[in-house]
This record gives sequence, structure tokens and C-alpha cells, in this order.
Amino acid sequence: MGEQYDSDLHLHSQYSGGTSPRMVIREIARGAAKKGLDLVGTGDILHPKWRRHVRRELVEDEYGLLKEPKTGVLFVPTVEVEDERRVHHLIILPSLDHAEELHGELSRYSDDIDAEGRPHLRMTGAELADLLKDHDCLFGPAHAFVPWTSVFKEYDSLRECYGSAMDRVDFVELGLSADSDYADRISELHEYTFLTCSDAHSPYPHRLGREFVRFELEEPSYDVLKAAIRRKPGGRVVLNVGLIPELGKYNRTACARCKRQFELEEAERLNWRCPECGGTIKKGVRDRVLELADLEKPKHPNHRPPYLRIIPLAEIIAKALGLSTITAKKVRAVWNSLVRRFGSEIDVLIETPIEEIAEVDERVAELLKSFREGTVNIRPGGGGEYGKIITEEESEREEPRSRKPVQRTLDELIGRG
Amino acid sequence: MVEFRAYQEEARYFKYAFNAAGKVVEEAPLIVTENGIVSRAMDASHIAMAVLEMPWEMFDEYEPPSDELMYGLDMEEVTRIVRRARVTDEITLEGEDEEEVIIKLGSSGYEREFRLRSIDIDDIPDEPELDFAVEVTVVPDFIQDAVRDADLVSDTVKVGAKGNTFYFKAEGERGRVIPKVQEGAEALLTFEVEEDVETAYPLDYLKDMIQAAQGAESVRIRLGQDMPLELTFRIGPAGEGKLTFYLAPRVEE
Amino acid sequence: MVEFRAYQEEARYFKYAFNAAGKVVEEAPLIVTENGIVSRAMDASHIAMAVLEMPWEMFDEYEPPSDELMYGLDMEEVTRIVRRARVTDEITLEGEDEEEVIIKLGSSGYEREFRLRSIDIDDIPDEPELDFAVEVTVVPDFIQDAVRDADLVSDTVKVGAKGNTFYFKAEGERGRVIPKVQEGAEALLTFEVEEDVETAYPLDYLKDMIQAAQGAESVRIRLGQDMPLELTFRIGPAGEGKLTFYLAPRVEE
Amino acid sequence: MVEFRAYQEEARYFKYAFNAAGKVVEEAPLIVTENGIVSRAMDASHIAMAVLEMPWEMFDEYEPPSDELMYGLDMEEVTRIVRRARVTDEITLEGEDEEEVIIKLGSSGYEREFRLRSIDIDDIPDEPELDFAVEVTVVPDFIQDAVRDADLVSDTVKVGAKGNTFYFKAEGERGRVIPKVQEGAEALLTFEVEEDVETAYPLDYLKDMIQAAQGAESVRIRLGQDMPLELTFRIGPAGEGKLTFYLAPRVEE
Ligand SMILES: [Zn+2]
Ligand SMILES: [Zn+2]
Ligand SMILES: [Zn+2]
Repeated sequence: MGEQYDSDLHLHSQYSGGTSPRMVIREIARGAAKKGLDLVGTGDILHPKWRRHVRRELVEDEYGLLKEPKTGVLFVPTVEVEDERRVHHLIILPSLDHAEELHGELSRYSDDIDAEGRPHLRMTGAELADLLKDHDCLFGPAHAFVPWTSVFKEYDSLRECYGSAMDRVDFVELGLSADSDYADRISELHEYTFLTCSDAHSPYPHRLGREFVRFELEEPSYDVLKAAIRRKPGGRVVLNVGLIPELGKYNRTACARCKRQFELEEAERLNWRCPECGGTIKKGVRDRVLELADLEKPKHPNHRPPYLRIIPLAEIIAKALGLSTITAKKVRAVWNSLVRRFGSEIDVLIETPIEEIAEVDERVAELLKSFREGTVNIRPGGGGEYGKIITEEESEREEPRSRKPVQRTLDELIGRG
Repeated sequence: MVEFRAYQEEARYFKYAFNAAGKVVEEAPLIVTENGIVSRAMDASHIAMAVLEMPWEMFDEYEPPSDELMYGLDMEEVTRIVRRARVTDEITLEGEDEEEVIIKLGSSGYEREFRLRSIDIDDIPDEPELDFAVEVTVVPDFIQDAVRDADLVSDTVKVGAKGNTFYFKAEGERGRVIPKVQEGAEALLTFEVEEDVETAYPLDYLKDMIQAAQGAESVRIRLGQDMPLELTFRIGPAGEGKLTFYLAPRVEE
Repeated sequence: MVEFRAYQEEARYFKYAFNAAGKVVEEAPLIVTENGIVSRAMDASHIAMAVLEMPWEMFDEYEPPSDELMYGLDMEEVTRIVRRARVTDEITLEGEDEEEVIIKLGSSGYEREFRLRSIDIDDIPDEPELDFAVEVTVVPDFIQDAVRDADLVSDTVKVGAKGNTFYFKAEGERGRVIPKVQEGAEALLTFEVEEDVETAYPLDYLKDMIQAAQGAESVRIRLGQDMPLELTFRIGPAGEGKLTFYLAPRVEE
Repeated sequence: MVEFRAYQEEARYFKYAFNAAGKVVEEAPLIVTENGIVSRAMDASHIAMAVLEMPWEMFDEYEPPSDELMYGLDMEEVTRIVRRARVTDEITLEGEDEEEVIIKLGSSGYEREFRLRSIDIDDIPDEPELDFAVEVTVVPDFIQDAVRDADLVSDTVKVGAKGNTFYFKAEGERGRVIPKVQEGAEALLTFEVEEDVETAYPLDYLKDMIQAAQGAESVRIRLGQDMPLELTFRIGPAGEGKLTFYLAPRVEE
């Protein structure tokens, strides 16, 4: 029996496109500590400047992982890469020296490896997996179901992507729009450990660690982490924690422009063009899973840990207090007093008894309770629009959608079509 | 066999017009007659239309085809090519055997030749005939500013005329943006309004269309309540040709 | 109701100052009194502070509020807006009902209005009072060069004065970089050193701060051993206003 | 101890030449003798070679070493440094103790010093001696246009001479591109052809090499059937130095 390590293994530094300039080690460590994460990925570790920054800011811990001295948060070198079919893969490495070596080898396949935190590689997923056979690392597809940059937007099975180097795959990262109920309807995935990670681009506690894995490790070392992911003695995954898939912005099949949702068959019949506004209909994660699924119902293998569906505490507070933004001063005040009192965001979300939370704010306690019990009402997202938590009353008067202007086409206005 | 030839001393007009049209429509026909060259195409979602008219007077040399010809252009390719032209390069457009369109930059001693295979075009839309309630002419700067300002806060912009003011208005979570010009301002060249109007349009298309404003001296804007927006850019040394865009509105239901 | 109004013929000073401040701090108050406009804010990690002072003399027209007012600005938004201004645009800052801050570009006939909702600001820091051992004034080019040079090899830079030399020094795996100016050089406008000093600072903040150097004629730099760095940029037509940054040192423990 | 020193009033020539060389080769030696400075290196895949020759006449001041010296340069670093130079900056190259190469920008009062550790270079290739069938000199614009045009449609370009024409030719799914110059054109300065030639080369290398064309007045191009391409850029105030690239052909098997 080891100790528990709440871990977020996929995030990005300031050197990836679209990230906050505050994604530096110091800030990530502070954000992680507030959130309650014990172990996080460095992200972007192939980037030379970032690697130098990491080397400077972190010290080697007694078990070989990296440690931020002020907060004690542990880091493991990680990187996400993009292959030539725009499929993303996640790599977890034993040390910075291993990262250095891998950088040297992958440089030959990349023009932007020194400029972009998530480098683009001129190689296929299979070629990458094959190359990694000569490297000590953990490897698997990133956010496997998102419709733009994942293995399942490009292929119908892992085998199609990785081919003969299939056995190099250690895990499948589920991504924000899928959970283990979705993924375990595909029997090909039963043998893989699922990782739940934030893919955070900023250190805010509603980003960092919004999905994470709870490991039990006999010691905090890379080898034991590897054992946990490969399900060997020494460690194991005890809990996946992730966002509610329906809240993801690509959960349902929907029009990318006017956001109207469609059933899969309807979208196919319409040839993926929205009759309302002419926009393109984008296939949702749920329907993609249904296409790939070979099982009527999810069937969890014995090793599969429970999956806790949750959302960031700030969002729960904002919703409970009836505020529209999570940056409101009040939200911050309640968040601060909860976290100060109970230790960390994760403690509040998962561990602290509801009655104690009610002492701070009853509305938050009530909403949090329905999350933990899985009884919260949701209007699913799609077409790029996030899903929403809705109250009982809201769900009753849901039907007529918001009065958003509808895009017309020229056809109807000039007497065609 | 070369079937027609249109030559201009400066690529300026081609460059801006094709660049903007190519951002809006994916494919377009090139209809070549003795009167000049015309193109009309809708974008794939039928929200926008581009109409390019280049009469023979716009060219410094024009050798018409013996019969009406049509070529199909992959506009992304055309855009990539015209971007390679300097505004002061000589430019020649030629058709060969109804199968290839040739764009030549430079003149005989130093010439860069680009050959594009003609593609099939299914369907050539008619130009809409509409009765607009508002017609204004503005300097290109104004519409470029207005569209980019609006883009700060929203993906939709309302275009309107009220009293003596022509305005854009966009609103988002972050705030509101209202670029406007009033009768009498130098930036508002003409202003005719039959009735007050305010109609919403998608910004992503407008951002592409205003690229044509680079080469233009002025822009005519016409619209009506819940009607398409019409943008017209005069092109050519003396404004002999024009590029017109139509854009469908976003209507509240 | 419009509660105050500050107008300038050229957006130049606003543009550079707000742009640089907005890269360093996420949120900032706008404190408006009869004396002018002031803002003081720290960045989220409390490593840097920005102090912007725009006395009424800096404006071409200034209509003070009847009482002291405070607005809260999302500086990222402000940055996006001022980036849309040309340096020669007229600019007007107005407050409405303590709830909206209005930035207007251009003048009445051709005006672009941006409305920003005021946000809550928790906490306004006091400006530190420090005794510095070194005070130099340099041309903006020098500090821009020095910071960007240092960035080639490290993420920390040492700033120091020794003898008659003011220098930056950065060292990394790849090599060393030492940009320096000496008394007598045109680039070093003033030079007062009580004792030799060398203190390390994080480059990522400095890179954002030097953006203000664009609009400035000179930059005053003050520091002391293991003390914060102070950078002051005079702004306004005759340097009536100023933007000051404080940056905490990196001290070896 | 400073072992040699080469000074130029304007960094222009260094900047462009090192920038282009550094994009093609990863590491390069710096061989310093009483005659000047020379560098020869191949890229990691042995497809391209860069030869840089800077005789002492190219410098405004040259203090030779007492004996032949060699330093090893990480060219990526050098590229990053020379990019920080303005073309009008004074530049000084120095070597210290066979261990550090020093690049100084500016002059004594305002000086930016960059120190690079010398690295080990395994192997210095000889410059190939080849008999070329074609030798032409063109204006830099032509080769820059030609390479970038070709890049629109393919990753390979054929370079050839036929009759009185020197041409590039690229072909892809999307179309064909043929930039060419003819004897008599101003852009074609010299033209000597023993026999018609057409050989294919990889564009990605050419794109890097033509960066040197920025600082050059003309470019000499030499090639032969299925032979390497040689590009020579004269550098220095009066063309005293030169940068030569060799590029292996793509031969169909
Ligand atoms: Zn990804
Ligand atoms: Zn990612
Ligand atoms: Zn739609």
C-alpha cells in the first residue's frame, strides 16, 4: 500500500501556442498546490528554452522525480507531439536527460521543435511509436476522442494508427469530452489504462487539474509511476477524475455556426450541412463513440478504477451563487475561504463532508452534493459551445433555445434553393 | 493554343481583388467574352457571393477569344499565386485549350509562369437584384477599422443607418464597440437613406471581404432591413471594373 | 451620465503606456480625480507592479469628475483596444455611471467607441518608497537591446553598475551576453552611482515592460543591491505623465 | 588573451551571410589565418555544404593571429546573435584563448558583447572541384522569386538552361510554375551554357540558401546534368568575400 498522488500529466508551458505567459514552473507549482495536485507533468519538455527553465527551477527529488522546492510539488517530464496526420500523442519521460536525447532524435522530423512547445513531427503515429521503442518512456494517444486532433478523428482503431508498433502504447488519454463509460464501449480499449488530464494552458485552478488521475504509489519515482500505468506491482491507478463529458464543447453533433444539435442519422442525411444557417455540422464525441462502439453498454475491465465526474470548484460556486462569471469577486471569496479551510480544491471537491461545506455556504454544498451523487442536470454542449449545468426550473423551460440570431443563406433571399 | 490574353502593366488590381474573392469563395468560374472577364460564385455554405467584373477597358491589352469561354478556378490556388506578385509586376492572364489558365508575372525577358488546371464548376449563380434602403460610400479605412474593431468583442456585427449616422455595432461579454461616421465627415463620401435600418451579419466573412479594400479608393455599402449586405469595390486604373460581395444577414426569429 | 472626460489629440502616449502596463498586470484600477488619472496594480504573482500617472496637464482637454471615482479595468481588453488605435488618432477617455469606461478613437464625424464594463478590483497596492544606490537614464534603444540580447541565453539577467559602466549580463549554457554603456556615451544620458551594484531580475517581465520604451524618449533605471528594479518612462507630449514599473529581484538564497 | 580581431563598420555582410549559412549547416569551423577567415561545413544529412570566405581585405580592421587558429561554432547560436544586429551596427569578431568566440556589436561607449563557447568540430570537408556545364549570374530577386514560386506547388524544383533561357520548373498536383530569364534581360547578368541541362534539387535547402541573397548584389549559379548546384554570393563592401553553397541533386533512379 502506497500513498496517494493526485496527478495531472498533460499540460502546456508558455512555449505552446495559445497558452498563458504565466505557464512557468513557479506559477504551475503554486496553482497545483492550491488545487491539491501532488504530481504534474512539465509539458513541452522537448522545447530547449523550457527545458532550461525546468532544469533551473526544479531540483531532483530523492526518488529521481523533479521537485519545486517552495511548494514541494513533484514534476515528471512530459510532452505532447503532433504527427503528420495532426494526431496528438502524449509522452512521459524518466528524466530531463532522456528528454534531451529524444529532442535530438525528433529534431530530424520537425521544423518547429525549438519554437513550439507542442512540436509538429513529419512522421506517422506508427513511425513515432516505433522510434520510441528505443527510448524509456510512457506513450499513448492524447485526448483520444476530440474531433480535431485525436487518434479517433483520423482512425477507427488504435491499431490503424500505431500498426505493428501497437505494443508501444501504454495508455489512452480520454480528453475533456469523454469518460470511461464512453471509452469502455470499445473493447479494443479495455486493455489500456485511462489517463484523465487537464491539457491546461493556464495555471488557474479551474484549468490546471480540472481532470486528474489519483495514483497509489509505493514511492514517488518514475519507475513506480510506470508500473502503475502498466499495471505492474508497485503502484496502481485508483481513481480517474474528469469533467462531465456532456459539458464538453464537442459532446453532441451540432452546427459549428448556429450550434443547433442533430442526431447522427439526421446529420448524415443533411450531408453535414445545417439547414438552419448553412454552417458545417460537426460530429460530436458521443456520436463518434457510438460509431466506434462494439458494445451495447460500457463493460469495465476489472482493473478499471471508478470515474468521478466533476467540474472545477469555481464553476460550481458561480453556478450555485447564480453568477455568470467565475472571475467574479464573490466567487473568488468563497473559493478562497473553502480552500483555506479544507486544504485544497481537490479536498473540497472530493473529500470534505458536505455538512462541513454547508457551514461555509449552503448553496455550494447542495450543488456539490448533486455532483458527487451524479444527479446534476446538464444541457449537453456541441458545435464548439460548452454544455451547461442547469437548475430544475431551467430544465423545465429549456425547449425554445435562446433567441440567438439565425444565419440566413443567400438562396432564400434571392429566390433560389 | 492560346485562346485569349489579357495584359496589365501593374498587378495591383488583380492582386487585391483575387486575394479577397479567393478568401470568400472556394471555387469560381472565369467567363471570358469579347467584352471582358466575369466571375460569379457563392461560398460553400451559400452565405456569401463574390462577383468580379473586369471589362476589356480595364486591361492595357486585351485579345478576346473567338467564342465565349469558361474556365474553373481553385481560388485558394489563385490566391497563393497572386500573393507572389509585386503590385508593380506586369501581369498577363491567358487561357489555353480550355484546360489551363496561365498567369504570367513580369515581361518576356524575366517571366514567371503559373499554370493552373481548369476545374469543373457545377453551377454559376445569378447576381441578385435587390432594393436597398441604404446606400453609402465610405473610405476603405472606415470599413476596415469597423470590422476589425467589432471583431474584438463578437462574431456578429450590426450594420445600420439612423438619422445622419452610418454605424457598425458589436456587443459581447467583454464590452461594446460602435464605430460610426456622420454626414459631413470626410470619411463618408455619399449617404442616401430611405429609412432607418439595422441588420446583423457574420464577421468572419466581412473580415475576408475587406481585404479588397486595400486596393480600392472607396467602398460602396448597400443594405436593407434583414436583407443581404452588398459591398462594392471599384478596381482598375480608372475604376473600370468592380468586385461586389453579397452577404446574407443573421436574422432573429 | 458622463462623469469625467480626458481628451488627447494623439493616441500615441495612451497606446504605448497601456499596452506595456497591460502586458504586466491583468487587472488595474483607474482612479480619477481633479488632478488627473492614476493607476497602481500588481501582477497576479506579486513580482511586478505598474504605476501609471497621467496628470491633467498631460491632456489637451480634461473635465474632472465632481468627486474621486474608481473604475476597474481588465487590462487584456484595454490592450486589445489600444492596439486598434493609430498613433495619430484622437483619443478620448470617459467614465459613465461608475460602470462603464469608454474609449473613443477619432473625432465626432468619424468615431470608434469602445465600452468596457468596470470590474471589481480587490486591492490597490501602495507605491514602494525605496532608497536606490544607482540611478541612470538611457536611450530606449539600449534597454530594448539589452533585454532582448540577454533573452538569447537565459531567463534571468543581472543588471549592474561598476566604475563608469552600466551593464546587463546574462549567462547560459550557450554563452554569455554583456550589453553595456559607459559614461560619456550618447546612449547614457545620466549616471549616478553611490556604490557598485549587481542584482538579478527575471527577463520575462522585463520583456513586457520594455514595450513602453517604444513611445518614450528616455528611460530612467534605478536599483540597489538585491533590491527591486525601478523603470520609469516619461509619457505625454512634454513628459508630463509617467509609467513606472517595479520588479522584484531574484536573490540567491 | 585576444588572439585575433576583425572589425567592420557595418554588420550588414556578416548578418546576411551567417544567417543563411546557419540555416543550412548546424555546426561550422572558423579557421582564422593571416589571410582572413574561412569556414567550410556540411549539413547533418550531407546534402548541402556551405563555404564562407572572408579575406582580410573585407574588413575595415584586421589583426591576424600569430598562428592559424580554429574555433567551432554552433551555427544556430550564431544565427540568433547576428539577427540581433542592426545592419548599420559596428561589428567586431574576436577569439579568446581558442575557447571563446566573441561578437561585439556597437563601439566602445555602447557595446553589446556576445561570448560563444567554441565546440569541437570533427571533420572539415574539402570544397568540391566540379566542371559545370552552365554558369549564369542573376539578380538576387530572380532566384528568390523562383524558389518561392516553385514552393507553391512542389518540394522539388528543376533548374535548367536551354537555348538562351535559364529557368526553374516545378510541378505538382495543383499546377505548374516556370520562372525564367532570357539572355538580354536585365535580370540575367551573365549566361554561359556549354550544353542544355536540367537537374532537380530539394526546395527546402534552397529556401534557406536564398536568405543570403538579401545582402548580395548578384548571385552566381552553376550546375551540370545530375550534378550539384553551386550558388555563390559575393559579400563585403566591394564583394571581397563570398559565400558558396553546394546542393546535391535529386536524381531519378
Ligand atoms: Zn493535443
Ligand atoms: Zn495538449
Ligand atoms: Zn447552423
